[in-house]
Amino acid sequence: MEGTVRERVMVRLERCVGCRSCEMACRVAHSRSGILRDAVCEEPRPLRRIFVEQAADSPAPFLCRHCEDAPCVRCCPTGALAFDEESRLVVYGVERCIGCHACVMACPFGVIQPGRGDGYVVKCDRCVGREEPACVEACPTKALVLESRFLSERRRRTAIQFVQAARGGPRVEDMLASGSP
Amino acid sequence: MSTAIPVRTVCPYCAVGCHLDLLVENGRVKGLEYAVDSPVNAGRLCAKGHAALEILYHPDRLQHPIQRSPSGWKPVSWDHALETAAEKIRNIVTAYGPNALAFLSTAKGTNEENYLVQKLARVVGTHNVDHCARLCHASTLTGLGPMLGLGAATNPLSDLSQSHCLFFVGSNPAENHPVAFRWVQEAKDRGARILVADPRRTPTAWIADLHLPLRPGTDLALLAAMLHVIFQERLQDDAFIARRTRGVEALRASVKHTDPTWAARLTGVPARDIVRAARMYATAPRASLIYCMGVTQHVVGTETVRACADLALVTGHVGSLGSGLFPVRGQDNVQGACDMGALSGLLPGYRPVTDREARAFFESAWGLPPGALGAAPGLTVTEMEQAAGRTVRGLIAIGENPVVTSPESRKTRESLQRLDFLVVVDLFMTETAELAHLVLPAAAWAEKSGSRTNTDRRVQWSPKAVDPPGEARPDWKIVIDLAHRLGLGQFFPYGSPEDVLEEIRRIVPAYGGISAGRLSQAAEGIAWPCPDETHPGTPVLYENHFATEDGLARLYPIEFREPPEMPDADFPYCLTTGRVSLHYNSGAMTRRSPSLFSRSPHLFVEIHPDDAAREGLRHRDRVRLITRRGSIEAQAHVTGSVCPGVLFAPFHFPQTNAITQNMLDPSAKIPEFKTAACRLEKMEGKGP
Amino acid sequence: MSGFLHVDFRRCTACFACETACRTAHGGGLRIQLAFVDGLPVPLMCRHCEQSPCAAVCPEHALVWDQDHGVTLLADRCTRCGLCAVACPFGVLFVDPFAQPSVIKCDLCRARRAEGKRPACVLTCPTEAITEEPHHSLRRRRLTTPVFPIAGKPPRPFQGGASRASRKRNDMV
Amino acid sequence: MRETPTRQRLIIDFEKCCGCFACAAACPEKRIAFSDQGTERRFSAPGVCSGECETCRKVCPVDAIVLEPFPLEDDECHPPALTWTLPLVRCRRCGEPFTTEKIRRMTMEKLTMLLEAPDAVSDWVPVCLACRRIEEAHRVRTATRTLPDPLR
Repeated sequence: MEGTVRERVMVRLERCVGCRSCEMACRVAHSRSGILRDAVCEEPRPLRRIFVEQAADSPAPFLCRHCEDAPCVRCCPTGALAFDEESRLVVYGVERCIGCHACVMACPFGVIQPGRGDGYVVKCDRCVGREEPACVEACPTKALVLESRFLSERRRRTAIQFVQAARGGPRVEDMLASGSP
Repeated sequence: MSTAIPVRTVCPYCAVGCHLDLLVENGRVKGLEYAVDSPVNAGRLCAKGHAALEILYHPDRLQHPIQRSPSGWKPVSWDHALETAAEKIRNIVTAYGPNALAFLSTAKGTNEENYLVQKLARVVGTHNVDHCARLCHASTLTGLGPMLGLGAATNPLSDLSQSHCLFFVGSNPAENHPVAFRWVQEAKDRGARILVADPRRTPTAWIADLHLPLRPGTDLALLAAMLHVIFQERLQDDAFIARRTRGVEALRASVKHTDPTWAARLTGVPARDIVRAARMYATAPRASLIYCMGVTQHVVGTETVRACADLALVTGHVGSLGSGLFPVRGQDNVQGACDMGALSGLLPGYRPVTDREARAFFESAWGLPPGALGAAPGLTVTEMEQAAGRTVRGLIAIGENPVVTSPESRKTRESLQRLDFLVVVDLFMTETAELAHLVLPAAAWAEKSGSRTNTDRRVQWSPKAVDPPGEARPDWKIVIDLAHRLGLGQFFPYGSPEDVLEEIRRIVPAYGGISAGRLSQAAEGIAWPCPDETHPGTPVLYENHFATEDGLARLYPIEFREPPEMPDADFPYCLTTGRVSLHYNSGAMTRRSPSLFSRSPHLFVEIHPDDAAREGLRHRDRVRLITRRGSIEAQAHVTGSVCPGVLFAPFHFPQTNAITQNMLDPSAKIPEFKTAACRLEKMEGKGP
Repeated sequence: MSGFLHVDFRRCTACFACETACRTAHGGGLRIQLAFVDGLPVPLMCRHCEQSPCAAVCPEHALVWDQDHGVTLLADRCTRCGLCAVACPFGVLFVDPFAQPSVIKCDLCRARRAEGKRPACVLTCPTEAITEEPHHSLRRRRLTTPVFPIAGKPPRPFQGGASRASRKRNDMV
Repeated sequence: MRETPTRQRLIIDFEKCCGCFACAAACPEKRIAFSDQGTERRFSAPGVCSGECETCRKVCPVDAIVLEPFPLEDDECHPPALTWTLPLVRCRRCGEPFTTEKIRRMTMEKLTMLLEAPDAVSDWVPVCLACRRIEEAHRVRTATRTLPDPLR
């Protein structure tokens, strides 16, 4: 693990169209062969670490948020899951894991699942080998972006709204109250 | 697999009516199998459902009639027992008149048995017949009756999963109706909002989005404040009010000044939460209001029930899928017992005793001479106990245990001992049976067939699986034999529960189409009103008109009254009583079921950590609770799930009701179980 | 079948149905227990760990894990020495050397499942807090997690907006 | 069991014995007994036992039992019955004795080898079963922030 901080993947909910390309890319990235043609017929089938759900009339991708004070880290009896300070990610050490699935039950977002032979549980590891995670690469509408870009983008858009408001556009409170992102 | 045949019966405990299959092999129940294909509970059972078998072959089951004699209990034959009972009753009637007799029917009996008990009482010449609905939902009958026409749940329990907001007022289904709670959990899974107004953080409140921990006895203030918010923010459903209700102006006027800050001072719930609760309930497209003992067991029980109905009507949340008003009944057939008229003031089908045509109809239906039925309502359970030994000389208690369930049990015990003649029909030697002159062994739920009605008005048939132990007989057979001995045989020409149900169908219009044959086919029973054989039953009531004379619901104004006994200097705590999931009403059955009793053997009292610290109490210490009516000992449970200044004790143990109040709701005659000013005293030594 | 029971203790209402159902199904023994923390319940039973400490310390290798039946006891090899009880991290495995059966732990209702029935606790839990199929439970948890952090906008009830096809695909995890 | 021609003498290595129940549970005639008194587990076994039966030797996980054939006629000097005790270890949380010191050490060693993580294993082995359940429940509830705070 090189010591650099690895950015988390963030989601712009309004852009997600539910095409599930990210799920496919995640499976391929974590398959043994790493290419779609072979991944499809591998046994056991490679598992996805990102889940697109139809929540309240609009699709929303669910993936590990790498919480800093994570329920999965706290409830693990043997410390197999730990928050790695350098990379600021929740890292899974299979050698310390006894496979008791406490983390599967504790994760409030339900994104840790029982593994099938590739480790006792399976969780997003933010694509260890790659600079840009597979799901971010594969997302056609850029709903999945890295932390820095997400935050700068969000700041930029809010700045634009404030400027428009200053020029007599809709008042900021109305926009925030109406819930438009 | 052995040759055991599964017999699908209805669980004897709560009013959800779960199915369980008894595996019967050559006359004995070998085991229990889950009714996976049942639409009611899909194989699910709670702890009590699993323990139901433990009372069937319990060693303490009464096997033959016993009579009190100077040298203790003397087993007697059935003939001798019934003969003495008939003779004693005849003497009492000749000496003091029929109104010196009182009958206590049971909500654990079947519809047929309740019908027979109230018919025997009325044929003998008295309206003194009542049952324990008086202690649980009497205020629902007197509250909802004049408003909506019927005092029963408006939707099936499965409808709860269709609601967007569920508002629980003084109701704890997670603990008392566990299997029905799956619908609530399903609603929450779909994003429904759960509101709970309860002084305790009950298991229902664990999953609540907003818990309103109000002081016991102040539900009326909370409901009034919510109505105030709804009217003020114009969240009410004006179309529904105009089309379907009347009397809204009086209600609007009565809640003009009951704003949330006023209610916050009385209930202890922050005003902001009251406003949020009112908005959540009013703006939800479909919302259900569920209330239980927390609302009904008060001196202001009837008004609080009316406030609940007002809230549901004003927001239009009645009479459609997912929107309903649910008075959740406790026992398996308390709804059926009320339908059958086992109440002092109501004849079968909720026809009041004071109504002349109703009396004439029943006199002709039963073949009684005109004018045989008295015009004045009889005595209620609490009145019977007070009058025992004075105007009431003889009491026939079937499946009831008033010494444990009635308030001020010391007085109850004394008055029952003053009776000339007390007959108790029960499964076990209960606390009340010990005071009786004659105790008759009864059959348990799986040893008799009959129909029972659940809390959502579904009538279900529970067939007989095995024979009762020893010489025990089903209640309906005991009542018919007693009637024959009293020379009233011609009024009771029945051979089986099916015959009784045939007569019920003729007399009670709502049960018109509910025949035994149809019931055994209907997987989840038939919901009354079901006027004729072809009618499928009405799961949802009041879809287009209410059961009142003009079809409109009547809104009542609300005026708040303090609970009768507020905490003061020398009784600083407010004691409230209630149910726990492992026990059942008087505990006569659950305290004898090893799997339940082993998990909750002691009477406990829940105390807030701050109060416990002030009293110097630790968890499991022995503690004495003292009220103006007496004192009891219990085990202290220090828990943060009660409000400071509030104590909670379950009423399934004989001691609890020794210290509760006997103040009655004026119209419903239901005692104030839920509040009693109380004091705590530490006792030396650790709890067992 | 995933070889372990997924417990969502937030759905548990402490009604003790699972404890009594388990006792009825096995004729005694507490293979599932409710532990209470300040009055709130957590159902605890054998987690069927894949790299199980109990199997590791067993001198006779009488405890083995497999995908469908979780950690099962081979009764003929077991010498009832009791070392596994000391190794179990959750205290949900009991050994009574002179009783029969001597090792008491959840066996995923192997007898019931052999007859095509579901485990007793899974079937009887009113709020489906205990499920055999973790993926179903995990998906339900995702659907009930507040997705929209925008202030004041509650998630509208899930009306099954996705087309049947995409939801079908979504189920084939 | 009839008096068989050959008898065996039990030799038990008290240092090796870890105090488990294997031999007591396995002995067909229930002649090996144990009981927990205070903070000690007291074992008792016959000095001499019947002929071919080797159950206790086979089941012992640490091979602390040796059986030597014992001449039948030499019946004057009966070897005395064997009794030995092992110190029990107290639970770190509630103080109740729940297993022997040796079993605890053996379990720690095996689990540390299994998980290469001495610190992880050390937090549950020294705790008795009931307390492990309470600690697991507490850990799960604190992890998911669902611990109840008392009503104000």
